[in-house]
Amino acid sequence: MAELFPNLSIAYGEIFLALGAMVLLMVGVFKKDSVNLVSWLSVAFMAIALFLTIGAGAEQQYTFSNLFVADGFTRFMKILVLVAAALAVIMSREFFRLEGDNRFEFPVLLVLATVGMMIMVSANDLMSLYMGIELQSLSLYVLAAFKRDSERSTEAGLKYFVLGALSSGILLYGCSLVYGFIGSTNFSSIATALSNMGDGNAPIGAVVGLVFVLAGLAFKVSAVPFHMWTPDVYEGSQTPVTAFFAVAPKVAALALLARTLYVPFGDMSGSWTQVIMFMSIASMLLGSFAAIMQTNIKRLMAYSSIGHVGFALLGLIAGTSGGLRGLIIYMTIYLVMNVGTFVCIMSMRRKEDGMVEDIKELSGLSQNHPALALAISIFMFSLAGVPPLAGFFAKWYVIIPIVTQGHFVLATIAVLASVVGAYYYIRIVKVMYFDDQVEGFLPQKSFPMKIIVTLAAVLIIAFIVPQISTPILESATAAAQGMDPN
Amino acid sequence: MYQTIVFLPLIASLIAGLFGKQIGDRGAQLVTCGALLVSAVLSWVAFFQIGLAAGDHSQHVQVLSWIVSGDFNVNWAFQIDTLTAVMLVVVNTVSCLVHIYSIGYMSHDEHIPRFMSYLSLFTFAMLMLITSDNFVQMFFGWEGVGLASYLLIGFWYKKPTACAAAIKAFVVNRVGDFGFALGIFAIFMTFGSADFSVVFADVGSYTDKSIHFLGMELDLLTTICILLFIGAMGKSAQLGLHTWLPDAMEGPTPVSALIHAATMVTAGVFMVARCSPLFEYAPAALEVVCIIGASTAFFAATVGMSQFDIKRVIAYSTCSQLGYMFFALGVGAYGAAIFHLFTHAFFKALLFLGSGSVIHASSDEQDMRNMGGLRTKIPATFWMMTIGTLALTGFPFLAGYYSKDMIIESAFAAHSSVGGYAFAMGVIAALMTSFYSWRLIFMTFFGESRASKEVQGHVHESPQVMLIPLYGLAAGAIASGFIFKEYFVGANYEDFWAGALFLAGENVMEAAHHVPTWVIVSPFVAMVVGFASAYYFYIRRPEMPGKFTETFRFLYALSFNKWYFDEIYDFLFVRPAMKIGQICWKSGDENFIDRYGPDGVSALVVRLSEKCKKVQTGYLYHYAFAMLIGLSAFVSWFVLGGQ
Amino acid sequence: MMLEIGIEHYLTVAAMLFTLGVFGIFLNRKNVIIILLSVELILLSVNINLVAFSSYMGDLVGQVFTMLILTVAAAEASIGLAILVVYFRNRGSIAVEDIHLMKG
Amino acid sequence: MIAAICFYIFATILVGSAVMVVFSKNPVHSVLFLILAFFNAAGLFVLLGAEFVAMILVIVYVGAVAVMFLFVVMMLDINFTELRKGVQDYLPIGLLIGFILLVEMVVIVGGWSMSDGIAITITAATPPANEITNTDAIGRILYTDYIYLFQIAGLVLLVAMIGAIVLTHRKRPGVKKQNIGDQVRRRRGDAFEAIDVKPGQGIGKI
Amino acid sequence: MEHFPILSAITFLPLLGVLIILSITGEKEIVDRNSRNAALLTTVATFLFSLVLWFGFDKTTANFQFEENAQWLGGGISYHMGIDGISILFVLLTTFIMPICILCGWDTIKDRVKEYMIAFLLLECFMIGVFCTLDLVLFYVFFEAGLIPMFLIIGVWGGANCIYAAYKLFLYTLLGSVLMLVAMLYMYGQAGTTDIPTLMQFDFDPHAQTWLWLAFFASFAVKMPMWPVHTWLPDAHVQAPTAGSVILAGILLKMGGYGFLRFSLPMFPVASYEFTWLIFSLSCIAIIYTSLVALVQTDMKKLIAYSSVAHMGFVTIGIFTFNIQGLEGAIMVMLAHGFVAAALFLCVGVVYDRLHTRDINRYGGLVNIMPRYALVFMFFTMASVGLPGTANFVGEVLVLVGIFKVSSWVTFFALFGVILGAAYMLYLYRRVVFGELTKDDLKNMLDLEKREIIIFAPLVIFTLWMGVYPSTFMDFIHVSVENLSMQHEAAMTVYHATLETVAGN
Repeated sequence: MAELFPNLSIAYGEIFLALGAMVLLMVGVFKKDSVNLVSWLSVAFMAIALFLTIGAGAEQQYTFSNLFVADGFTRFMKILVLVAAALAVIMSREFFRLEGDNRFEFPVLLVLATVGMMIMVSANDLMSLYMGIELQSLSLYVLAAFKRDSERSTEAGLKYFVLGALSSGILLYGCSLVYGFIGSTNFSSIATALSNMGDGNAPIGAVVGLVFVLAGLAFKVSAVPFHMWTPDVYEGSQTPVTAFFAVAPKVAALALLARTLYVPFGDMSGSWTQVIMFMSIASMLLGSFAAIMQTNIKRLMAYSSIGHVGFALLGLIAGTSGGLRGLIIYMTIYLVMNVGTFVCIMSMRRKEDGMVEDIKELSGLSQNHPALALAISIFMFSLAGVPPLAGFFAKWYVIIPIVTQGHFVLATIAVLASVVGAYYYIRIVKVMYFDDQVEGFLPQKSFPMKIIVTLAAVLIIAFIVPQISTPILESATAAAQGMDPN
Repeated sequence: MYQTIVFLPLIASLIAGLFGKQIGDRGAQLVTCGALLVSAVLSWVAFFQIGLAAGDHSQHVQVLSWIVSGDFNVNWAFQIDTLTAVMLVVVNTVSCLVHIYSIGYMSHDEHIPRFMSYLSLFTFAMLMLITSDNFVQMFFGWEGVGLASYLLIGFWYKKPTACAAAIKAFVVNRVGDFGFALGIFAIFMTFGSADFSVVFADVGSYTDKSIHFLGMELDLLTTICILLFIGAMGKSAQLGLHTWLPDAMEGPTPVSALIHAATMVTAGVFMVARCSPLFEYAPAALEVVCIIGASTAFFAATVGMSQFDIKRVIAYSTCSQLGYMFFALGVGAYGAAIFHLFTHAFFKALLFLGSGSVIHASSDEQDMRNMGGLRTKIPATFWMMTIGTLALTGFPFLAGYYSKDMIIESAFAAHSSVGGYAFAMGVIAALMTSFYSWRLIFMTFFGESRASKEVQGHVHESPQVMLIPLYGLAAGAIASGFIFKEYFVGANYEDFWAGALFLAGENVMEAAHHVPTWVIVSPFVAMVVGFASAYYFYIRRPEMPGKFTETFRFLYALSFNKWYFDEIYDFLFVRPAMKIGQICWKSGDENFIDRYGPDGVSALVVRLSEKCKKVQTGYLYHYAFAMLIGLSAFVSWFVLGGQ
Repeated sequence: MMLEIGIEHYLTVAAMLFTLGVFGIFLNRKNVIIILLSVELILLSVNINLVAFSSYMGDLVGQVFTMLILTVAAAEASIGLAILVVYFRNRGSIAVEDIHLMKG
Repeated sequence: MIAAICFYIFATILVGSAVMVVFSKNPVHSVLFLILAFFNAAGLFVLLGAEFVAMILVIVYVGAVAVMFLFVVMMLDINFTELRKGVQDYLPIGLLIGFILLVEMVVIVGGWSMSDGIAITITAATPPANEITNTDAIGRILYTDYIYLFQIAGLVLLVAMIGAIVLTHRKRPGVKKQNIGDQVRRRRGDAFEAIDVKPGQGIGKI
Repeated sequence: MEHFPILSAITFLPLLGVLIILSITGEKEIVDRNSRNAALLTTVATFLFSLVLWFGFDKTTANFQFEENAQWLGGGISYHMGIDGISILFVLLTTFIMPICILCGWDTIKDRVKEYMIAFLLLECFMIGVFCTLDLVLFYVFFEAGLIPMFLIIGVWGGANCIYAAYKLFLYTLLGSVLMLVAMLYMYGQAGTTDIPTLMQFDFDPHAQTWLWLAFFASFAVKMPMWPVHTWLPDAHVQAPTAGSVILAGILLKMGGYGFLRFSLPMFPVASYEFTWLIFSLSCIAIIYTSLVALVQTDMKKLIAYSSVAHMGFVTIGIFTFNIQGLEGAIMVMLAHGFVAAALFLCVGVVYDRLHTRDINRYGGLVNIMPRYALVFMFFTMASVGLPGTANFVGEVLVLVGIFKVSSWVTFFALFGVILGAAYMLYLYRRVVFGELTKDDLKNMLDLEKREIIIFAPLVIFTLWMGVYPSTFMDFIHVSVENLSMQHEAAMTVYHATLETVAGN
């Protein structure tokens, strides 16, 4: 089992990025005013890590004494994580330049968090799962509180930290129970042990342990009832941080959740399906309902993300590779929509007020900034799941497998929740198009931001074009089948 | 030729209506009158070719296919037989005369082209109705005349009463059409076709069949016939659906003459006659027709006796006369009914146009209480009106004498209980007819003038263009009876109709020639009594009517208020409809469906949303607590629920 | 029976610690430091669990896991305290009830 | 027998001090009780035969982490307010839920048994204690099989370091520091401006 | 298929117009003018292009024509376009109405002209797509996508309370259609494809059919709209700009009926049969209820909106007779309503543009100064009443003939609607057009101008044409409807046979 020397090739991405983080740190410390350099270097490093990850291949391989796994699924999810992270860095550049807050630690921490996420995605052991989560979480705690002279930001960091620590505790307790009752922390071993025990014969301790683990992971994906931190942290953190929070950690945590449920505990699906189903329904409903009364757009996006996680979890309920595929597609499209939306949110900036976050500030945007308003509308309608935009197909692909499995009530609840959700998304469109004009925002000058938002909007619209969607769908299918433990 | 007859008025109407501004008043008048004149002349040609020539000359002209859907196949097509030819003559002749008359009557109006256009449009629709070879096209004409009637009644759109009357006419007719349409559907379902030829050929094989209708098991043909008859009732203003006709007098007088006396209102009679093959196999339906007709004849006559509006009197008279026609149909005397239709068209149009002339003369005054003594001032009109009245009341050897007496005799000759009822009603109605007709003459033309000085000064005889049509109609009112008697109801019956009217049993008109003398005499006596009492009441003892009404206040009130039909309908239908509409809208849509539907749901969503917002207190320990509750719930679920 | 110490004894102690830690987090109204301490208690309970299992199963993985947890816990504590300090600088208080600037 | 007594002593003090951690009014006391709890937990570890972990707990954990807590508690000038009333409405239900959770967990862990299936899943069996020490055994796998996790732990600590610095390190406004670069770059125009003062206007707006 | 993808071309031609308009920049007046011209040009071109379908259509077959089939999302979801006798007329109706809509907002829309035109062109694309597509997913995409521009049209260019109306429209229809989405997913799961012709041949389990039918019903009933889910329509109509109302009444409402014809009937024959009672009762209620409500309205658009609900009641009744007359009648009523209701909303728009109120009581006596308008309005009033010789009559009479074969009660109630229809339409006409011209602000209103005459002329012509010689149009639908009816009959025979076997055992 233990190789003499672990096969590093499949983990080149992580290794490179970890080393890169240190390089960045050095550059940042020893070179004055090097924030720009560090930022763009970090983007470059992520791009390289991306290629290394792709280069690792889609074949299922284990290394580091089975602590680490790489396959098509991890590859796909890591790509998403890296893309989201790189975009977050680019977005942050513009933001911090305008805020006049230039600290090179931001990209460094972001890179380290990304490493944590990649570790999470590739975890094949409860221990690597835990270490990945912690590496990621600790970085995120700091990022949340990054604006240290702001009450909101520090409060966000504090809340995130305290609840995160609690969730880690719960997760760990679950790990310990699983370890105790099954005898191993390794996913492969757990799977073997459980299949040996036979269907439904898993010890109750293992079941409860799994519940604890799920609770811990649910916190990371902010599924109800472990979502409470999300709105406050999203609101309090700085916008690029929120943008990052909304996508990359979710992708990683969902990937981890998917692997945890499918691989080691696949034989206990009877137990965890109920938990996930509950969390999924509750998330979809809460995400839809609670968002309606929100006035802060970041807070609204927080609830939106909760709702979307509910949908993504639907893919897991099916327990099939089709469901997994749905999840992958969902997260891909979710990434595009959210990145686009947050770039737009970052454009809500006035000369004297700085960043504004109230939805009312968007009033009459369609007249001041028609292009921006159009982009936001596209994202909103897509988030609401209105065809022909990509958001609809995201929902389509997660609901198909559960309908095929016969969960009609669940599917109905899901679509109904999406209708409620549509209400608040189109409210933003309403504000922009129907309400009276208020003072316009500063024009968006940053070229990369424009590129990102245009690209995102075009991708969302063009998803119906087979030339765009087919590659995504096919690679998602391949990725989903790639994780198959058998 | 038939296409010309039918479509010429349409073309004229379109020209006058759409290009009225360009061609001017005179142009519009010329175009429409010219078209109608051509049509009228051609109609007479057709009448002679088909009706008077020996043998069956009926023709079938296919124009265009119309609605084709599966086995439902309806064409635009003409069927010209004697019945149609008679109607063609009636319609086109009267219409032509009315067109000409209108030139004078409407000379002061601002919208002459529009008026002429409407008149021609009406004529076209009426022609479509009578020439139709199938029920659906007939329905087209049926509704088309309804439209024209609506437009013409509401011609003076500034008068609110005219607008209301127009709507009333259309809607009440729609109620009748309701039955007609159901009848057509039942016919189609039964016979698989709506063509007259197909239906009438097959009808014999459907006796004693039943139909499942509105949850009841009914005799097929009876149901169909009664449904059709409901349509006829609406159009021909029979008891129950008559309320629109008196109100329709809000329209210009030529319209009343053309539509609400001579042609459109007789469409119901025509339709029943056309469907005689059906009705003949549905004796129960015929009885219904007979009873309704007789009752209408009686009812309308009673109301006519107490009205003061000169046109309303004639309108109720029309209603009453239509009742005659229907009970004639009801006893199987189709020829008599059509004959009366034919003669009635002349004298009733004459009366209307005459009254129009009176109104024209006395500065648009219609209330007879403000007239009187006009005999000397407008003698031509007076004589024409007198001829019309004589014809209407059945003065010997005038048109009405032949046709009305024929009907009354036929009713007696039917030797059935409904026939007896009809006979009785007919005679009584004849008495009343005579009374109110002469009352009209006396009040209008005799005695002292009760009009204001100003009006008196303006009284003048109508221009020739109005009088000439009166002469023409008067000629018809005098001569049409004895000239065509033999053809319509007499010896040449078979040859004349050539199968256009169908009789299953024996010819009741044959029997009518052999009724006892007292029967023959009774209408005449009734007429004389009516005349005498009118003379007594209005010439000899003008104070008598007042006393009489004092004594029989209830009866008078009943009559004067038209038996309270309008009030009852208003109470039963109009106001409830409005009220229910209001309830449905306010209570139904707004307070129930919206309140508990979309608005309710969205309010609920908002409330839930507020709850959700409240749960998010911002306190760390609440957040932790929520997580803990979730965790405990999951754990408990598995521990307590067992594996 | 009572004198024979089995794994369940250790696990029970751990469970009690875990519960106490949880209590400490959500019943505590005083200040955030107590919450951090409670987190430490929870981690301690996990460690006891792991070591107990490790010992009774004869598997070292549990102890390795414990050491990782200790490391991470230390890192976590330092970050937690850092956040606490910046928060204190902004608000001048670390009373748990004062932390509700953002809600709804 | 002795082990049992020791267990009970350690366990009792452990739980008792844990209670005090949560419920003592003074945070300093809480920290001190936490340290006590750690010591007793270390005792339990020793009883379980995990000497290395026990030592780490005492030396590293108590020595560094707990002391850091103490340090921060002292540093932040916290006034020890009393428990505020009015927000404790749901205390009973909280206690109830906590109690249920505890009972359930105890019930569950009470049902632990070494099943047959477990044996095959053991990844790193404990070598016989008489051959090598616990520390040695851990050392052997920690740097080989678990090098991956070890390295990640290093990254975690790195993050902790960066995080702590980025959050708390600040330039104190009162402290003056020499910046040679600035001094060298300084030009005349930066400090000197000639103003043509018009009579009667002063230099009010510059 | 090797031929030119004509359906795709027609569907996406409006998008070309969108691109052209998007590329227009410059001063406001120039942009506005060019946007108008470009939009008109595009819609007219689309219409002319769609005439290719008219002439190239093979009326002798019930098969889908002009088919295009391309790989799309994979897994049985393909880009499949095609039309048959049922859909072709709707496509043409859409392309026909669109230039009118553009013209109708020509002068009255003054701000954000560019966006306005874009919204309409997008809408056109989606609407044509709905009728052309032969794939469930694609259908759903087009079906829902139309909501976006419609939402914006009502919200941006709408009346005083337009936001409420826009929301109501959007959420109501979305709510209905997401249920349909679930059903579609199930069908996809069962059949493994979303190809409509394939699904039409697929035998769904009768029990499942019930649920599927209900789910589709939820969507189409809202879209139709049927009582009691109709309340969004009056609000939407009242608040929408004139052209929006025209589209809504003219085309969007037809999607529901089309949906019933395309999906509910052929795919779930058993459930359709079993639920006939539901449709009939709801439709009868709708006809009488909304007619009564229309009677007491004081808002012109609301009145016409309610009348639309009543007319759609005829459509649903007709469809669920399953016989040829009923089905053809339903299609004809839809087409006729497309012309007539659209024209009526245009009529309202004409006076609304001049006086900016829809309150009936503010009008009266318009005929005195606007004779041409009075004529046109009268024509369409009569058409709406269902006067023979106009388009509505043909449809209504066929529906009634069809339904009489099935149930005399339903005929009875439906005919009631005909009476009430006459009452409320004439009452409206009387209050607006007839009477003395007393109100001062009415006195200087201008009669129809040339642009408005151009708008109305084709509608008048088509309404008459359809009424007098409907064969021109009905020849397209005969074969397809016959086929549909026969297939339903066959399915029923099988179903009854199974029922008997079950009963026999």
